[in-house]
Amino acid sequence: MADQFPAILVLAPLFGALLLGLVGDRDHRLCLPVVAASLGTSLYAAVGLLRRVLAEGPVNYFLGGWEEPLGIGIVLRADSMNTPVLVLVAAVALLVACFSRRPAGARDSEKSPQYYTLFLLLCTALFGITITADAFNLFVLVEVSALSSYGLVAIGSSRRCKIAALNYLIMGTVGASFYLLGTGYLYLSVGSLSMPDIQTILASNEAAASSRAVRTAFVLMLVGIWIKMAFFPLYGWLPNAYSYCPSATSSLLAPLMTKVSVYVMVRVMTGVFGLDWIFGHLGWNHLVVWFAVVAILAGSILALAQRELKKMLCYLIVAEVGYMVGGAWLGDAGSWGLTGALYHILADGLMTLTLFLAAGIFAKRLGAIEIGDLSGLFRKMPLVSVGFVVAGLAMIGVPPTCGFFSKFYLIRGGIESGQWGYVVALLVSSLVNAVLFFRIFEIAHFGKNPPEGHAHHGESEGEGHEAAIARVAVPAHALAPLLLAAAGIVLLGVFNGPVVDFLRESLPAASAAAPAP
Amino acid sequence: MSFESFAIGVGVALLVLMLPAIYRIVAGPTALDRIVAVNIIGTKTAVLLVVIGVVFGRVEMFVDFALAYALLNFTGSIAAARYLHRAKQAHAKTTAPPTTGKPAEP
Amino acid sequence: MAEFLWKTIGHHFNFWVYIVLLMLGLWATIAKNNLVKKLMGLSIFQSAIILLYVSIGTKEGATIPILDHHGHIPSESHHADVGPEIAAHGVANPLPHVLMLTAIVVGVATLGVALSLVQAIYRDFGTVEEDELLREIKSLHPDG
Amino acid sequence: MIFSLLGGLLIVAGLVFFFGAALGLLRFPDFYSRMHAAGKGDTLSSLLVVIGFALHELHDFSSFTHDWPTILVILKLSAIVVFIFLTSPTSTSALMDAGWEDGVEPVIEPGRPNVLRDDTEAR
Amino acid sequence: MILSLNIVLLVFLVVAAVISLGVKDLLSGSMVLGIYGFLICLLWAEMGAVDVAFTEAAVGAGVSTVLFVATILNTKRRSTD
Amino acid sequence: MNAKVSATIAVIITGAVLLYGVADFPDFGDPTSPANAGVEGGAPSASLHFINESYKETKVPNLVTSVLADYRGYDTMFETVVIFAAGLAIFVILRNLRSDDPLPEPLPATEDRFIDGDHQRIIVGTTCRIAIPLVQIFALYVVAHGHHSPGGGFQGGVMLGASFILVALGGNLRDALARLGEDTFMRLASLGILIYAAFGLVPQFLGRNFLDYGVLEKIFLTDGPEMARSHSMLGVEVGVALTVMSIMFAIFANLSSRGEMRGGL
Repeated sequence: MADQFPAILVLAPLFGALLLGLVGDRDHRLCLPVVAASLGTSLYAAVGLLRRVLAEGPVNYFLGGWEEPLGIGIVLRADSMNTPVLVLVAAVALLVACFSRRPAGARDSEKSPQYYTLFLLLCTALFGITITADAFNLFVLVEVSALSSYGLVAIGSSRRCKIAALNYLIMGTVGASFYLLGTGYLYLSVGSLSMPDIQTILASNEAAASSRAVRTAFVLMLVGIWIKMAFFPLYGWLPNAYSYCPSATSSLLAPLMTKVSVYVMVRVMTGVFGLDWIFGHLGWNHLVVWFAVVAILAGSILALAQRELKKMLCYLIVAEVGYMVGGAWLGDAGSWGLTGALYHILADGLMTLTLFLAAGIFAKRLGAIEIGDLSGLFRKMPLVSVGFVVAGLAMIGVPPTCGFFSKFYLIRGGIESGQWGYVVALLVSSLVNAVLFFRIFEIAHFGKNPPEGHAHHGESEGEGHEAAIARVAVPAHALAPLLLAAAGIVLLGVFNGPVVDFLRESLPAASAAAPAP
Repeated sequence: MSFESFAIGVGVALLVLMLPAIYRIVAGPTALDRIVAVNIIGTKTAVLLVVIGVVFGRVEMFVDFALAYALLNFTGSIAAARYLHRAKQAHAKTTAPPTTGKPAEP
Repeated sequence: MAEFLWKTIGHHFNFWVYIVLLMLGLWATIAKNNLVKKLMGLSIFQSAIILLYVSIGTKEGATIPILDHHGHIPSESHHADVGPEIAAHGVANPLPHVLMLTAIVVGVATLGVALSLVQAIYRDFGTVEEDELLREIKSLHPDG
Repeated sequence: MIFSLLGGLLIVAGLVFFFGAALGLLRFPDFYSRMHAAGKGDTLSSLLVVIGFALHELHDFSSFTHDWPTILVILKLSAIVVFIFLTSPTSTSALMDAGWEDGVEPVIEPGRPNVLRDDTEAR
Repeated sequence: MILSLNIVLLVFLVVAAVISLGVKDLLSGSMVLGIYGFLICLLWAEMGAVDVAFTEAAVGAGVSTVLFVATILNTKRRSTD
Repeated sequence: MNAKVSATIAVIITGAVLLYGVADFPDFGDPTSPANAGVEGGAPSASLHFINESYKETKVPNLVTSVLADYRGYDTMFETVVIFAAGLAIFVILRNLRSDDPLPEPLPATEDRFIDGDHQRIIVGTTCRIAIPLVQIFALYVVAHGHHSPGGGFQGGVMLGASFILVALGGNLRDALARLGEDTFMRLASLGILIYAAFGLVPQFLGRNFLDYGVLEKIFLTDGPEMARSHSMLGVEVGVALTVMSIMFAIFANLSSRGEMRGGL
């Protein structure tokens, strides 16, 4: 059983999805138990895998039993870099499944079996992306995740979500195609698709490592992944796609899709090309850091300009992606930047989850789409506010939360590599986050009733009456995930030491001598 | 001259003789002229697959999908013909394109 | 003359054409105004990538990657009567073909989803031209 | 050998017919006449070329009795012939009709009445 | 691979791609995209990738043109560019 | 205009990057290039292993089939999942389950088959009626014979789907849906992947890794794991064909009728 964990992890949601595809539309009440059971199995397998990696180091799983010679079959590989991400994906998916008990725009509630099937397929794909060690298999799984997320985005009832989904589709396909193109260039120059195999060849064969085709391959793969993760100049699809889709969808996509893409980038950097190759053969890692600086600043400034809560969060994601890309490309001697980026994947996943869950609850219970609609929030729903405030503080970077520690590691990497621009950008972004969230907190605490212009949003019972700001009941299935995620933020912050130690086990440069920047 | 090079010659000749069809595609005053050209090129594709099979010396492999092609390549033309019928019916029914979500039922 | 041309152009001709097709497709995907046209560009873009892969797997004078019924490399290929390593050069590389089967089917699936989105957009907005859509959205949400 | 030669002749004949079809496609004045040239010439030439290759595959008379794989190939090639003969005229017919529905006007010699149009309108 | 066919097909392919992207009538465009599919199928057959060519034959001849035509029926035939 | 200029610039940059890479490519058709034979001084590439060994290991002459369904079977399974996801996404996007007006109950047959007394329908309809069974039989042959000739689940599945599309084009969509209803094809699509995954799952219960078909020799009672792999590949291809057929038809049915499942092309 234990040695089948890598396969079970991926297969449990797949079988759940197939089961729903077969019998889901007979009885809609079947959906949620199936989703919960399969994701629970995945979570169990992920935690089991984590413990196994903790005990005995990286685990390889040879699909089809094709072990020898390396590279003829497909290998799943779990190591200390991806098992935390797997646990994160499983946990977030489970929480969102719980949250989305009545999913997907009431208009189309008869499509909920299909919604949940796509949901499970997306989870399958994310697990697969994270655990695979084959460059082409990654592409196939990226396409699975992409197609299911197009469906999940387009299920929304707003008219604009279709346009957003089409835009997302075109950008996503172009991004995946660029990745495929890069894989083609790489395959052409080294003749293999298995990630460890490619790394061995590139490390041992100078002619292959220095060829132009390999460099082009790297650039193409990177651009493809950047499109997928909405790195700064290529972020155009993200805000609309994430803010016009149903809140259950956005709270699944926003924490996971970009983070898993960042993980893929780190994987491609460390597991395919190798940090030595990147910082040795390519002279432009500083340029990427500067791009990241621009991304952070632009994301923050654009977030300041937004009036809608979800849109603001989307632009914050763009800024956070800048954090992680910049951290991964710092190339400092101790790999602290990379550590920070990996840690920030986990941290940002939890923070984004909490914020989007909260935004979903606000939209549903208060009809609050814009920031101005949140007045009196703290008194209307105090428990939700607690979660929201914790996540907001984490975004700003207040000490006990994980947001502080990820920024700490990132800044340490920035200082050690001498990238002062990046450090300044991080600080500025924290400042902007502080401004943003304290503005919301102020409205939520002191805010009067909404101005006339926003009265048309008021669908809930708590709004529109002058006198009493009544408590708005939030059902447990929506509240519990939020609070759990908020608790996760604090816990991840408190126990940052062991997590970081574990993550650093897999970083080649962290233990060996550092490459010259 | 071996039969193989004869077959290559036939293949190239077929391709070159497709040029008028391609001219028709570029110039063709109506969409139908283009569809005719597509039809011709589709049929010739099935033939060319046989030719390529002969050149490789393994007709038994190529004949399978030449057959599939011969069976399927009229789908496109029929779809286009159906389209023109349907579009005319829709036009006859209402001059404006339907925007209300109702399909153009006959 | 022919030899010279082949040396300079022929060696990489496939790769050049693939770049041309890819640029055409990408340009159409980004710049065309009509959504259906964009999708046509997208499918050309994807097929250009497939062209790259299939070109990678080609071998001069090789036959198709199907052995005869006894598992031998077919005698029509030019390298059949030598050692196994060289004989393998008489069969085209099957791996890119496998990968591209995947990519073709993925392409059709994406095309289907994209076309359905186009139809849904037409149902909601009555147009499939990008500039008209933008104008429509602007008139709906003057501030956003 | 005799089959190979016969096959070569048929293939050349097919190319000649295809040349005719191409010429017609290039030179004829209106859609209907182009369609006529294309439909007939194209179908016939395809048939001839495929039959030619089938004959070439059939090396000599003994193939009929012994060489089962070859006979299978010949059968499949004949099937291609049958299907082209079936589908190509169908699509030609469908397209011709669609053109008529679509209102493509035939080019009529000056002074001649458009009998076809009158016919349909009378019907 | 058959070099002479290869080069001719590649040139035709570019021509077909340019035409299908340039035509303003979407019905014509999708039909020309069908031709593009035929040619690319031939190209793959000629490069020895029979299975890929078979898939493209089935998809290109049977499905993708029809999908485009169906969409054009349900939207508009004219494109502005 | 601005969009066109920026698009042109982006495309030119892409093209330049690609050209930069192409300069170092091995020659077109070079059998000793890294992809075909492995890097110099390194191990031979995987493709040489496939060409030299895969018949011994799987007893399948068509190398593409053996690599597709066995060595990289995991990829192929997810490729099928991609199609399934596409079918679901289209359903979610386009399918209109709440049609306001009820189905126009069975139209009289004449109006159904011959629109406006259209004799054209007779020709096309008859040809389709002749061609469709042949397409289907041939598609089944393609699925089953994929081990020895080009073909397999995808090709056969697409042809099967195309045959149902032909039913719709030759008659109308209702005829096609009467043969392959919406409930049926959405279930068949899941069933296909389920068949595939089951072939992978059974080895897990027998103590091996996912998709390790070799161990199925105990179930198929073959002599040796090679034939077991060969048989399993056939089963897997059937699964693929089911899913592909259903989803291809599902895509057509939804797209041609705007998700109404009536009228249409």
